[in-house]
Amino acid sequence: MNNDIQTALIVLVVGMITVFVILALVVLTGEILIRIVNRFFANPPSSQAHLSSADTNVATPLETRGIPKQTLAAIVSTVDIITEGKGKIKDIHTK
Amino acid sequence: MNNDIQTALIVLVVGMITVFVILALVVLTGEILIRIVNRFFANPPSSQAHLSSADTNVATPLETRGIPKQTLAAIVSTVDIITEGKGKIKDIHTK
Amino acid sequence: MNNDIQTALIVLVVGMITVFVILALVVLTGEILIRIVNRFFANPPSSQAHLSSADTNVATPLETRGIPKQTLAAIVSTVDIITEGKGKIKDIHTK
Amino acid sequence: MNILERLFEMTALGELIESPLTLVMFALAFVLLYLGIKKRFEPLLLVPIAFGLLLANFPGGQMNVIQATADNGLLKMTILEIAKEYGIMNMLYYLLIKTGLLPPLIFLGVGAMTDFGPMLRNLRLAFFGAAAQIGIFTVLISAVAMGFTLKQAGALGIIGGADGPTAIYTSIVLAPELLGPIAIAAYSYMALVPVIIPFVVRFTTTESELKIHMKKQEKLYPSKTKIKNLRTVKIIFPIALGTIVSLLVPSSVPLVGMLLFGNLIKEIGSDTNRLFKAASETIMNTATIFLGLCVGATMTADTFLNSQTLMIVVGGFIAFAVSIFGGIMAVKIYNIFSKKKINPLIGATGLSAVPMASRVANDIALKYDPSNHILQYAMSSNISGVIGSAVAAGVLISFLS
Amino acid sequence: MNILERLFEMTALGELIESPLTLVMFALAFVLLYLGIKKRFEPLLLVPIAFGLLLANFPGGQMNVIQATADNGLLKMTILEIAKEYGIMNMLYYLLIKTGLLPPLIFLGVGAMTDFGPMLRNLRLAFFGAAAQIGIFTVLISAVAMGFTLKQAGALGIIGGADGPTAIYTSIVLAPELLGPIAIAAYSYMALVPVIIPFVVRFTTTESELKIHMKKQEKLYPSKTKIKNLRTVKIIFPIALGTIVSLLVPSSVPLVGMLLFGNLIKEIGSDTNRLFKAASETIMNTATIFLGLCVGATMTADTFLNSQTLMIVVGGFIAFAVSIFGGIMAVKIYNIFSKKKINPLIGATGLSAVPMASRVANDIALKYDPSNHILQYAMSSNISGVIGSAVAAGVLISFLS
Amino acid sequence: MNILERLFEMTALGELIESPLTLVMFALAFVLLYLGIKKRFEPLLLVPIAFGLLLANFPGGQMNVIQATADNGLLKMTILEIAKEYGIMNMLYYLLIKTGLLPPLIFLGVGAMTDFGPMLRNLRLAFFGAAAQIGIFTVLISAVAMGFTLKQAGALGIIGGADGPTAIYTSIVLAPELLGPIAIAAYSYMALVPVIIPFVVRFTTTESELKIHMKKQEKLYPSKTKIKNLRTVKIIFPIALGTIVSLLVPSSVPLVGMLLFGNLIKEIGSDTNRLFKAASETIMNTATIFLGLCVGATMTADTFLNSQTLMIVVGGFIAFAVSIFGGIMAVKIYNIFSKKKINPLIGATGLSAVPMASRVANDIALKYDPSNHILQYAMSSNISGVIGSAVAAGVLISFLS
Ligand code: NA
Ligand code: NA
Ligand code: NA
Repeated sequence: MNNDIQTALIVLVVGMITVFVILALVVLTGEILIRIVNRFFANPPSSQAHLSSADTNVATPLETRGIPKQTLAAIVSTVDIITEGKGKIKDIHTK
Repeated sequence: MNNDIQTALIVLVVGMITVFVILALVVLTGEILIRIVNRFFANPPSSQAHLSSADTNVATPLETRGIPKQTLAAIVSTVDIITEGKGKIKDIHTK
Repeated sequence: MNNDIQTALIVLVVGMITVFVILALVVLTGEILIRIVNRFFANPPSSQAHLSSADTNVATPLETRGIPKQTLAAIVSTVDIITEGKGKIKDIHTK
Repeated sequence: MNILERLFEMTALGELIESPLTLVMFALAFVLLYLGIKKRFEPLLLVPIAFGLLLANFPGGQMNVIQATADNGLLKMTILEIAKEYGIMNMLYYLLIKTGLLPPLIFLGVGAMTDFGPMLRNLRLAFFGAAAQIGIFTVLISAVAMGFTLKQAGALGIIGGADGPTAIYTSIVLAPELLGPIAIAAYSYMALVPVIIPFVVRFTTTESELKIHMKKQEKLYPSKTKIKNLRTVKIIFPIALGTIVSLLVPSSVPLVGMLLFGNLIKEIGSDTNRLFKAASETIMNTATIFLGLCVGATMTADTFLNSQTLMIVVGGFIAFAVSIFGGIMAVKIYNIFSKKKINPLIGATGLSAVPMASRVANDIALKYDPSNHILQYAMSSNISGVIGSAVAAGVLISFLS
Repeated sequence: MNILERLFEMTALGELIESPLTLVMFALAFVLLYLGIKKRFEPLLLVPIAFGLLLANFPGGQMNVIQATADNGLLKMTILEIAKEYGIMNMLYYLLIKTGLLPPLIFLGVGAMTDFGPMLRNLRLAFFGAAAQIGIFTVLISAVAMGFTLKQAGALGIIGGADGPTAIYTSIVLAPELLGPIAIAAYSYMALVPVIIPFVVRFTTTESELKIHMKKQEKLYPSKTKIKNLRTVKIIFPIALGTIVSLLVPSSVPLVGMLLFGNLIKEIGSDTNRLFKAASETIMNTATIFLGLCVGATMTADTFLNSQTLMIVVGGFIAFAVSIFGGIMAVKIYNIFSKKKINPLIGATGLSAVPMASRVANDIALKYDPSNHILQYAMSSNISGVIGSAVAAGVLISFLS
Repeated sequence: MNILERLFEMTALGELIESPLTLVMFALAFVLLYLGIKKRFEPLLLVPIAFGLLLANFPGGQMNVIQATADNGLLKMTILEIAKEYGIMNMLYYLLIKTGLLPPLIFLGVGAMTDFGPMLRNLRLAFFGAAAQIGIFTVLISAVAMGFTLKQAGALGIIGGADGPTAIYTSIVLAPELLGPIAIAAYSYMALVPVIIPFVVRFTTTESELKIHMKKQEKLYPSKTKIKNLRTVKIIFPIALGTIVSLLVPSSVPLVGMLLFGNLIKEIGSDTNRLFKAASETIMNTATIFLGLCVGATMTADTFLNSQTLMIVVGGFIAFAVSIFGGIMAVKIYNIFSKKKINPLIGATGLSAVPMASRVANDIALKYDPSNHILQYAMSSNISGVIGSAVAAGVLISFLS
């Protein structure tokens, strides 16, 4: 097989992987971002009434253990999205 | 006579010829263009009613001999302008 | 004393002098300009009625000795500002 | 006579007699002007390209771009030397185009005019903007097989990204000698999206697929997260995405980074309104005019009228078609595994050509089911297709240059 | 004392004492500012020229343009080296002016602001824009006889074209060392058209000629073709004319081609509105500000205060007067052979200086016959005079550079 | 595996592992974005600086500015070579920033947006803009003592001028390697003026001083000359001042001259409206966007994370505080000798940071006496502080470069 065509094939594979990874990250980043903002920066009028199911996965006591609110939200949202809502966080320990 | 002045004289002659030729072409192009547009792209409301005398020089049957309309108009208008309205096209043959 | 620090000290002195001189000239130029404009280019409606005290220092006859009006005003205003209103011009001679 | 001879020499008539093919270039200019003005094919680019082409065809005006070669030393010349020797069009070309400056500046303006709202509201559909980049790489391989160099093949393939500035940027970096035909092909096919998408859709989808009703599916299987503070999300999003892209595909930063910066200064609002106006008006409009003229000026009979141009025209079309096909197939595969079905037209718009592709997809969907408004959904993959092809361009540049 | 010495060295007082003629340059700057601001002589150019002159006169600010010579190697330096060594004004001069870039960009803007409508409606009168270029070539010959080089003489003559950007472009190409006085003479005389035209008209025309009534003549001997679709004509006209000029006088394409492109993007309308705004606002305004400042910065006591400047001032006036004379004579000769008479004022406006010359001609006509409104007719030869002098500039450049 | 390796190489992950401090730069970018967007600290500059920083941190994108050294030959390269070799951000940096072009262009815009009216109405107060430059020179000496070179110390000191473009211009000329931290310090402290001025005022003034009532003093000891034709004064003032400055401090002409030219074309009014729009919109906005991005792009972990940056942050604060102190002291000294007292807050605003310093001073005055509106008075020394620091920059450049 021609050397150039082999390079072209590698570029095809690398290129499509990269595009898929980046757009997957676009989706993931967007989802995490929306959840964090929803939880901590929701606009006053519509904040507590419309909590999405994902957000209610987190028990409120978690928030009082000295872990910054934003970090917590990031962890929670990430787990939530990656496990497609099946994983739930029960507790987080800080050493 | 000084060589530079001779060059300057040549530039005078060439320059004025060029300027006259270009502005003559501006006039000619404009006239042809107006006639072509008048004949084939006239705005609907005022199209057939205000045919200028120049346009009526061309007999309508000419248009049906397989010569594209625009080409025809260009030829007709050119002859018309160059002969200052005295020449008339009676027929055009395509081989 | 370090050579660089000596240079820095010179720059301090020169710099502050320059800044003070330039801003003094800003004030001076502005004052002279305002007086010249007030005297010779005042807007019609409010011109003669609101002559400031500085302007009245100049006796009107001065203006008729062949010295251009603007030059005269510049001289008068400058003297006026520099002497803080104490100096008065009695006459100007042209050779 | 002496004067008449010199008069004749001053004109370009001699050159026209020597290379009568220049008339073909004039004809091409008139066709492009007709398409741009009368048919309204991307007039902002095609009109300047066509007029640049018109002005470029006679050397006496020094309005044609001379490609740099090892011999003519153009790459070593200063801007002033280029202007003195080759005229202002070459100056503009070597200052603004050959440096690769204008496409990122246009992306800055595009970003300032892009609203990521529809994409954020239907985020998961953005994923289909990835599959629709397959035409780029497929044509890359085919073009190499047809005898193009790797760099030229990459520049040709990027036409399948359906994004003008991306195609021009990639061409400048990889194969500047093909810039003219690639730019024309890219913008022409983008204008022809209302013809190409239905053509591909007809051969790859069934009526029942085209009737998949997005809103009803959404109600059956709700998945979207309601956005409670859109303004904050829209401000943080370009920052977050810019960080990720600059980390993972640095070679696409000149395009994607500028796009996201433009978007950020738009979303911040009145505090950065001066920057927004500079990006979306001053810089954008000026860049467009010079880009068009210079691209047009690269095309002369010698460089344009050859078999490569023809292959670019054909290859570009294939890249477009394969990209649309890829997007549709990705949806079909997704539908096999998911209960919640997606209309394959959402895949077809992954190509980009924003926002025309979305409008075309919406029209097709409405033809099959007048209640099936898919515009908002299509916009998601449509916008993500812009990012997708800019990332693909980054990969091509990173591997081939 | 050491500090006071260094303080004194920092100022330009030493230089002022060495070359007290600099005071004359200051006076010139004030006169130009007075003319521009108070007398409203072409303020868009004269104000920046005057302020540029004001800032340029002391070397410490590096705001004066240094002409490139064989010794100083300026033509070989990169933009960055020029900026580092000679300051930003030289950078702007060598990047924007010396390259010849700004005049074509200003012509782009002029084109976008020109309406060819009046010319198209009275097309045959456009021909008189040719005769009014005779001053250019007459002064060329005289200047050569007076000892100017051919190039300098050409740059001097072009003042007779009564068109600022054309004069500046020609000077840059043929005799950059004369740019300052030529630009000032060109813009000053353009502003003085309300004085110069009546002056020439008084000595060359009779009262009965000035009373020739254009509308009555038109009714007696109708010749005009009614335009039935002005928009289409206006769109095709710049394309057609651009093709002709690029074929016949390629060296005038940087000026005429840009003018026609600017006009085209205006006439197309909303589809190319972004390009129109870039051409007529962004590019035009920015180019004007930099052109003015840089032209002003070329003038220092050394380069300006000499007999050449005086000869340029005199020669420029003669060029203007002869051009007006030529236009008037062309009409008179036409009137000998034609039953349909033309008012000689139509010839006088062939000079260009759009639209002031037309207004002046109209005022004179109305003074002799209050019903004789000739503005629309005058505009035809007036606009064609712009094309005429740009073509003449192309011929000068082609033959002399 | 081969493909995964090449995939990894394409990303910047390897570089991140090698120099993990880059994460600190990311954090800095986020902090600056937070300050610019949320806290509204000079968003027009801090947002582009922060985004430029974000895009710059990985070499693959070629968006980071490479400082020219004797080895890399950057100063000898043409613009095209720089773009090809180092990417568009370096091209912009070496064309627009390193040449020193953008700060004067921004001053042109600042001038076009400055109204000298308040200063002309309270002219004598303008004198206090001089004393408030003392921080510049004090920190110059301290920095030299701390081990900075003279040039670096000058660039550091100019932060005390409280004027962004002046600080950037001086840094470019004297110490381009410190441009990033100096620009950030200058703009951050300008944004922090509402904190810094009260802080200094508290330690240096008494309540009775802060209660000095400007309008009552004016009535007791009237001194002002009523302006009878403000428009004429405003037009002649920039011309006169430009002449004086170009004669006495030529090295400050690129800044002050452009400021005054911008002001002149504003004051002339409709006749030069096109120039005004170019200066205050087109050029200003575009220059701001490129200045910000390029300044941000100069900062990478290597060049930024060191003790010098810390010293600049501390030194910049001291320069600010000493400048405010100097202005206050000058008023206090004046008050010893004069019957007519001046509120020391008028001295505090001599720093510049227009118009925020004046607003802060006004607020403090009103807190002590609700009838003591000092805004108009404060604006006089405030505006003159801009001229003062530009003149100081000229002195620094003239002596140290
Ligand atoms: Na795409
Ligand atoms: Na003319
Ligand atoms: Na200041």
